[in-house]
Amino acid sequence: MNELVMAVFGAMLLIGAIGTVRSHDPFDKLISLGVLVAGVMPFLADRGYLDVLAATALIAPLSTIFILMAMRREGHGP
Amino acid sequence: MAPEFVLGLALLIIGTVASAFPGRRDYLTRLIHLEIPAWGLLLVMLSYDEALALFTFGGVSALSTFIYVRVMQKREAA
Amino acid sequence: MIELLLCAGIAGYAALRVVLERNTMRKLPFLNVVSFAVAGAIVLIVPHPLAVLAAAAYFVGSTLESNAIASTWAGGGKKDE
Amino acid sequence: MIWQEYSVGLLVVLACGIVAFVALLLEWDDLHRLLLIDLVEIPSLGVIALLGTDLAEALILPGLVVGIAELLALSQIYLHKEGIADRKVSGLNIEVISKADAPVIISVILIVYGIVLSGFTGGGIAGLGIVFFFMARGAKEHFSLLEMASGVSWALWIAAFFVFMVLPQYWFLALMGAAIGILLKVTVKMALVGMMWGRPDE
Repeated sequence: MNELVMAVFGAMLLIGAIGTVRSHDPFDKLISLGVLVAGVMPFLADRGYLDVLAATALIAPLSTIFILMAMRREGHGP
Repeated sequence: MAPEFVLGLALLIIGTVASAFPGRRDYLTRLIHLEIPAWGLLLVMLSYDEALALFTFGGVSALSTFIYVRVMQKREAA
Repeated sequence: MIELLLCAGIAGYAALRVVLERNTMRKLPFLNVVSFAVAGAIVLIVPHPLAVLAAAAYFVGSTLESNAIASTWAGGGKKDE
Repeated sequence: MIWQEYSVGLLVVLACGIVAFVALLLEWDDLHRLLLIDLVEIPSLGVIALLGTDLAEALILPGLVVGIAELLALSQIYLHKEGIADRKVSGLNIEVISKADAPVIISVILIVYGIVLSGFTGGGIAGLGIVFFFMARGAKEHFSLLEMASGVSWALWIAAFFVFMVLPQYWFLALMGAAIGILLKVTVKMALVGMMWGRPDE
């Protein structure tokens, strides 16, 4: 993979991590965590582990949904 | 050093500090912050080509999130 | 190579917007843009038929995740109380 | 060169472990301590992962299994100590999950993919698919049936090892038997975890 592309995805990963730590609302944290996960995927693809990528990409949302179950009591909307 | 290795170590540091001393001392905040070092360890394993360990770690970390959420829900249930 | 750079640029820009945006609901479209761009980049990085399958799996997963977040945020789980 | 990378990584991982242990010392709430135990586990696995050979992989897999077993036991002890073990937990009520077809599709993909992979990891993947399906839909439990399937698969696994030892010329048959046995076993165990949860209307 190109150095520049790799740098962009690495920066995206760090942006996601810092955004997760800095934000206060749990929903904002989960959305930033999604950016972090998106930044990890190209590195998995770069090493050629496509099967691992498919499994990880399906397991990561499961983890997020589990966390969502713990916080559905404080509903924000109407 | 491989870029995955450096990024993984950075994520480990950010995530460990954020999870050990979170801004709001809250179960949910800590649980979400725990995901960050997990992805960091995943990247470190990726840089050493430990595919099977990486794979199992993903599954196990989703399962442990599930167990924590279950305990938290039982604690909060009236 | 130019299309890979384009995908990476879009993904990086959208990631910045996600983190800088204040409103929770306005973050979600940008998260979708990130996952579009990353799914494209996965296919462009690995020229292999299985890469399409992996990108599809990632795409399904991330769409489900953002849908679940939006549904919970709107109070979808409150009907049992 | 490799030594430099190894020492830098070891320094970072040990520092992370120390930070986690300090936080564990300063904490007094029990559930927070349980969460911090998981945090301590990650840098400790990192120490092993830095070895970077097949040995590391062979050491991480049992470490993960022991870690999840320990977590299950500690959470049960915590629930009994607080006296909240038999409180009712409501199931998954997110509309996207419980009404739409997405969970079924994801479960099917995971199960088919797990069967294709076979072995321990395949069982884990297929089991996660079944956990997700039961959680999303809710299910009546047939614990005795599942336990029987688990026992049969375990017997298959052991029989395959005996074939390895006694009749080595049938190694391919034994390999397939062992792979299918462990696949069924892990899948069944994880499906039981999903059933513990998926009872929304109780």
